[in-house]
Amino acid sequence: MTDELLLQVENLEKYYAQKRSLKEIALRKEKDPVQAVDDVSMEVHSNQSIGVIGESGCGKTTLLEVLMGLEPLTGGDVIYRGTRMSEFDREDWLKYRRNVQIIFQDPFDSLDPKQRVRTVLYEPLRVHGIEDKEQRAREMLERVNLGPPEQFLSKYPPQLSGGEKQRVAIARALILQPDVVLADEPVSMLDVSTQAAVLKLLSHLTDEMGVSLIYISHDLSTVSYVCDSVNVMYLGRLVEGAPTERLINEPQHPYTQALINSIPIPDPYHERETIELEGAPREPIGLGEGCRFRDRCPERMDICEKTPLDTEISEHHQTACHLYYDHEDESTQVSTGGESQPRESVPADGDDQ
Amino acid sequence: MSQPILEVDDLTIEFQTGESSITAVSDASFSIEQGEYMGLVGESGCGKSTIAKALLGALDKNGRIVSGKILYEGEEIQDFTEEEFNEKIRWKEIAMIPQASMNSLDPIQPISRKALEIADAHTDLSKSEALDRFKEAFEIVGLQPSRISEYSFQFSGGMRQRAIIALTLFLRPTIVIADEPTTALDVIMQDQVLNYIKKIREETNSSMMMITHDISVVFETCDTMTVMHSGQVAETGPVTDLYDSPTHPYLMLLQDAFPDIRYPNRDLEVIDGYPPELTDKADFCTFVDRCPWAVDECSQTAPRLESVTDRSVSGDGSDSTHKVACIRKDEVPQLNEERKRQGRTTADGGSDEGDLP
Amino acid sequence: MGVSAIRDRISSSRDHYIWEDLKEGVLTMVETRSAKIYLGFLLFVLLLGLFGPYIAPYDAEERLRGEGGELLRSEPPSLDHPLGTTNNGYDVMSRLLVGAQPTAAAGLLGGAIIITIGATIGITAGYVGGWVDNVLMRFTDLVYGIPILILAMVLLTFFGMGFWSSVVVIGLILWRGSARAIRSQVLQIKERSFVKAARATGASTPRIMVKNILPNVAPMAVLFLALGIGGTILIQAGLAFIGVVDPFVPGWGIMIRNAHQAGLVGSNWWWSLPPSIMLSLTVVCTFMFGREYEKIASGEQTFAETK
Amino acid sequence: MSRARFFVVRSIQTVFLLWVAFTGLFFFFRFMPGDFTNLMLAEGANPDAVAEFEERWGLNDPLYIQYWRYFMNILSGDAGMSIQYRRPVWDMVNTRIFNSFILIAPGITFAYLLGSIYGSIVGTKRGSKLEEFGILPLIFVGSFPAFVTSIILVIIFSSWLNLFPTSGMISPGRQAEFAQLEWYQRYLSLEFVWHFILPFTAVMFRYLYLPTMIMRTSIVEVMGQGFAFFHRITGISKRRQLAHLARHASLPVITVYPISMTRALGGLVLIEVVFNWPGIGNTLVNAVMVRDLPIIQFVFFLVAAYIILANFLVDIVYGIIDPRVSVGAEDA
Repeated sequence: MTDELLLQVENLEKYYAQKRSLKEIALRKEKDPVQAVDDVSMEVHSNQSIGVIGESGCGKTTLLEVLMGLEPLTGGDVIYRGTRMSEFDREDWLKYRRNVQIIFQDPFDSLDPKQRVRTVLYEPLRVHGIEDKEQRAREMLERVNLGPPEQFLSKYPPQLSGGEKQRVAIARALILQPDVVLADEPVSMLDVSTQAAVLKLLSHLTDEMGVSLIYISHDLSTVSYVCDSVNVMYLGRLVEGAPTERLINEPQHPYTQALINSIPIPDPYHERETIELEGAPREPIGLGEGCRFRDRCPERMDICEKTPLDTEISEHHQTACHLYYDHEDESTQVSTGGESQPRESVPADGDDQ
Repeated sequence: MSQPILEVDDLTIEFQTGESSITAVSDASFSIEQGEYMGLVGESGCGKSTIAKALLGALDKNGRIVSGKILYEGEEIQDFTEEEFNEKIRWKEIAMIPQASMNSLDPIQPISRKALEIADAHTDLSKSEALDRFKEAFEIVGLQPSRISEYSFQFSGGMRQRAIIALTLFLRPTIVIADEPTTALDVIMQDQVLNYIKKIREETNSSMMMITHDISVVFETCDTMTVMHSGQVAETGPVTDLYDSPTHPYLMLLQDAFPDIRYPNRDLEVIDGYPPELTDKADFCTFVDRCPWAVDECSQTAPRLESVTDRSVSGDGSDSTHKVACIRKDEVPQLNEERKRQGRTTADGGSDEGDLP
Repeated sequence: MGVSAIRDRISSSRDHYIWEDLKEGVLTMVETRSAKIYLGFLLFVLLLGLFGPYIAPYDAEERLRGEGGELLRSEPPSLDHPLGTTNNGYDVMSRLLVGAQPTAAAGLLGGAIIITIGATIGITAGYVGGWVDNVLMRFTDLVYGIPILILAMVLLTFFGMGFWSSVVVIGLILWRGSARAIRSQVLQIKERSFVKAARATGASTPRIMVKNILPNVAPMAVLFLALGIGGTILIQAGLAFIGVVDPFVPGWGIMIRNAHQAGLVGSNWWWSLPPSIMLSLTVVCTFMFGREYEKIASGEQTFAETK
Repeated sequence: MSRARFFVVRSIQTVFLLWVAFTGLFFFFRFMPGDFTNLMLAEGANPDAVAEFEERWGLNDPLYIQYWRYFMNILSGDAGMSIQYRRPVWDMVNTRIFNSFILIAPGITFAYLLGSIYGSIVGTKRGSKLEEFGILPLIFVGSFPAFVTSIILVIIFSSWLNLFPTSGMISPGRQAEFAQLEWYQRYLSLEFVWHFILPFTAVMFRYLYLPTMIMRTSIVEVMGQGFAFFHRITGISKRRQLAHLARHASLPVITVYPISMTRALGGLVLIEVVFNWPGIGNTLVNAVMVRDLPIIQFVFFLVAAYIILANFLVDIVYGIIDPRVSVGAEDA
C-alpha cells in the first residue's frame, strides 16, 4: 500500500466564546474564550493509527469534534487530500463525511434507541446514495462478529449488550469504507473481557480495510495496543509525539513522564517509581504565554514563561519542552506558537528515565 | 497466623425482583487478616459490590442473605439488625468509601457537620476533639484543614473524593472498604488517590478491602486478592501467588486480557460470552460457558474452593492460602501452557501477529 | 392488489418496515391493562360524539310533556327517562348523549392547536438554540405565568363569547407546557452521540429532525397531545360553567351550568351528576392514557420485552 | 454571592416585576375592544351620554396622563371607582380578597402538608400495592374540573346527607346580624366554619395530587442518591437519616407550592361560583359580565402581584434551605 498523506492538521485552534450573562452583555464585559484546542499540528497517513492521549478536559474530544466537522474551527486548518476544510464547499463536505467516520465513547448513547440495527447501518448508505445496502450491512455485521446477521438486523439497540452495541457502532463507521476513522475512547465503558475483544476487532479491521485511525483516550495502555504512534495532549496543546514504544520507554516531556509513571502495572513484583504530580490542570481560559504545564512541572525553569517550541529530538519524536533545545539562539527559537515547522535542534543527551 | 478479622463463609445473597429472584452472590468465601489489604476483583455485576454492602448491613431492600455467615472478629454479624449494625459495626469497625463517592456527600450539609454527626453517633468525643481528629484526617489526604466547614459543592471532584476518604478514616476503623475508588478517574488522579491509600497504610493499621475491576491496581496496592465471576469466588490468595501461578481459567484469561503498558505488542486475550444470570444458587461453575477447557462435569456441580498445594510458590505447601474453585485445577495450568505455545486463533479470526510496530 | 402485495411493495421499494413499526406502535399503546381501559373509554366518548344524536331516545331540544300534557319538570330517573328530566322538561339522557359532540370536538381541536404550537416552538427553540431559543423561551415563561381560566374569561367577554373562540383562546395559551418539555427533550437528544454520528456521516438537518429527533420526541408529543386534549376539555367546561361561552352549544359544561343556575345541583342530582361524571372521566382518561403511553413508549427496554 | 446580597437582589427584582406587570396590564386593558363604553353604545345609549361618561372618567386624556394618574392613585391605595356600582374599587374588593385568601391558603397548604406526608409514605413503600394504586384516586380527583369536585361534594354532603349548606359564607337570614360584628369576628363563628368546610374540602382535595406525586417521586429519587446510601452506612440513627432525606425531598415540593397557589386561582373562581362564596373570583365573574373595567383591571393586578410575591417568597425560603442557591456553587 502506498504511503499517502490523508489528513493534515495545521496549527489547529478551537476557541469557544464563554457564555455571558445578560448583565455582562449589557456592560460589554468581554470574557476570555475557552482555549480548548490550541495550535495543534499532526499528520495522518494512510494505514496509520495515531493515538492522542490526555486527561479529561485536555481538549482531545474537542479536537475530534473539529476534525469531524461537528464544530467549526476558529484558527489553523485541516487539510484533507489537499483541500482545506476552511474552503470546503458542499461537495467537499459530503466527500469528507463519507471518508472520515467516527466511533463514540458511550455505546449506550451512540445508537438511536428508536432505530433498528438495520436502519442504523442503512442510514449512512442512504445519505450517500449507495444501493446494495442489505448486502453491505450483512457483510459488515459478519465482519464485526455479529453473525448470523439476520439475528441482529431487526433488533433495537436496547436489546444488545454493551459490547454488541459498540460492534454495531464500529460497523456503522466502517460501512462507507472510509479513509480515516476517529475513535473517542471506544472501550472505556466496557468490561475488561469485552474491551479486549473490541480493541482487537478495531485493530484488525483497520489493518484489513486499510483504514487509518485516530484514537483518543485517557488510557495509554489501550492506546498503545492499537496505535503505531501516540501524541500527548495537555491543556489544548500537543506536548509530545512519538512512535508508541519509544514514547513509553523514553518519554521526554515531564508531563508524559508523569503520565506514564502513573499507570499501574499488573505485576506485583514491579516497583513503579511515581512522580508525585500535585493538583489538577487549570481551566483552559486566559492561559496566555508560556508552557501550559509549568505550574505543575517538577522541572520548572524561568524560561518556561515563554511558550516552548515543538522540537524534533529524534526521528518521529517531537516534544515541546524547554529542556530539549538549545537556548543560545533564543531569539529565533522561541516562538509564541505560530509556525508549524519544527526546527532542527540539539537533542538532549540521553537522560532516559 | 491469628484468627482473621473478617471471614466470609459460603455467603449467598439473593435479590427479589418482582416475581423472580436473582442470585448475586453464590457460596462466596474469603477472609481478611489484621492489617491486610485485599483486592476483590471481577467484572461489573459479579457481586463484589453486593458483598461490600452486605458487610455493612446495607443491602438494598429487596436483597437478603440466604445462607452463609459473615464473621467479624469471630462474631456472626449477618443477621444483625439495622440498630446492631449502627451500634457495633458501622464506621467504628468497618467504614466504606462508596462507589461514585464524589456524589456521596450531602450537598446541603457542611462536611464538618457530617463528621460531627458520625462522631456523635459512634463515639463520646467532644465536639472539638472530633473536629481536631477530622482536621488531621483532612491533612492526611492532602486537603487544607481550614476548609472542613465548607459544602461539598465548593470542592472539585477529586477533592470530594479525598474528603470522603478523610471521613472514612477519622474514626480509625479496623477495616476500610473501598468500592472502585479510582474508576472514572484519569490516571494521574488515580495515582494521587492510590498514593493516599498507601499513605493510610503507613499511618494506620487498618485493613482494606478494595473492590475494583482493575487487576493492575490490586497487584500494586494489595497483599491478597479474591477473584469473582458471576457470584462465585474463582480464586483467592496472595497476589504474588495468583500472579505467578493463576489456576482458575478466568484469572488466566483475565490476566492476558489486561493491557500492560510494558508490552504494547502483546496479543490481548478475549474472553468470549457473558456471565450467566443466576436465578438460584449456582450448582455449576458460572464460568463454564466461557471456559476453553470446560468439561461436562463443570456444569453439573459447583466447584469447591480448595487449596492449591502442588505448585505453591510461597513454600509452605501444606497450609497454602492460595485457593481455587475449579475441578480441573490440576490440569488447567498445563493446558494453558500448551495453548500459549500453539498460539491460538480467536473467534475474531485473523492472525494473532498484528501488523503493529 | 391485496394487503400483502401492498405491504411487499412498500417494504421492497423503501426499506421502512412500516408494518413492523406500526404494529409495535399499536401494541405499545395498549400494552398494559390500564392503558386499554383508558383508551377504550376515550374511543367510547368519540363514538358518542359521532353517533350520539342518532341514538338519543328523545330530541334533546324538545321540552317533553307527560300524558296529561303537563311539562315533565324535574322528573327523577325512570324507565322512560333513565336519567330523568330537567326543570324545563328536557330529557337528561338525550342531552348527555348529544353533549359528547361539543366536548370531543373541543378537545380534539384544542389538543391539535396545543401540540402544533408547542412542538413547533419546542423543537425550534431546542434545535436551533442561541438567541432564537432565548426569545422563544422568555416568551413561553411569560405565557406560563398566566392564570389561563381568568385570562380566557376576560378575553372571551371582550372578543365575543363563541364556542370555537373559547377553544382557540385555550389553545393559544395552553401550549406552554408542551413547548417547555419538548424543548428540553430536544436539547437532550441533540447532545446524544447518535445525533452527532448522523451529522458526521453527512445527514442533513431536516433528515436528522425526521429520522432521529422526531421519533425520540414522539412519545412525549403524544403525552402532551393527550394532556392538551384533556386540558382543553377541562378549561372549556370551566368557561362554560362560568357562563362566558355560547350557551346554545350544549356541551356537558353548559349542562352543569344550567343545573347550577337553576339552583338544582343538589336536588336534581340526576341532572348535574351524569355530565359531571362523564366530563371528569373523559379528562382523567386522556391524562392517564397519555401518561401510560409515554411511560411505555419512552422506556427503551419496552421492545426488548415484547420481542 | 453572599446570602444577604442574594436576598436584596431578589427583592429589587420583585419590585421591578411588579411595576412591569402593572404597566403591562394598564396598556393591555386600554387596547381591549368592547369595553364599557362600547357596551353602552351597543345597548343604545346616545353618543352624548357616552362622551360625557368618557369626560367624567378622564378617558379623553392622553394615555400617559391616564397612566400616571392611575399609577399615583394605586400607590396611594386608590384603585378607582367601580363603573357598575359607583363605589371605590378598593372598598368592594378588600373583604373579598380576605374571603378568597382564607379559602385558598389553608386549602392548598393543608393539601401540601397532607400530600407531602402521604407522598413520602407511598414513596418509601416501593414496589408495594400502595405505591402502585395508592395515588391513583388522588390523580383522578386532581384531574376533575374544580367545579365537579365541588358539585359532587354538594350533592353528597348538602343534598343527600344534609350536613352542610350548599352556598354562601353566612346564611341569608343572619346577614344583618353579622354585619354588626367586627370584620374578624365573622371568621371566628361556628356559622362561618359550617359554611367553610365544604369549599375548603373542595380546594384541598382538588390540589392534593400534585404534592403527593412530587413528594413520592422526590423521595424515591433522593433515596437512590449516593449521599442517602452514605448516610446509611455511616451508621447515624434512622431518625437523622429521615431528617436528611426529608430536607432534600421537600425542595421540589417547595418549588411547586407557589405554582399550585397560583394555578389554583382558576379553580378557585369555579369553586367560589359553585358555592356562591363572596370571594374575589365571584367578584371578577360579575365584573366581567358587565365589563366593569376598573374592577377587572385591579383584580388582574392583584393576581399578578400575588403570583410574583409567591415566587419571591419561595426563592427566599429556598435560599435558606439550600445553600447552593444563595451561596452559589463554585468549583475549587
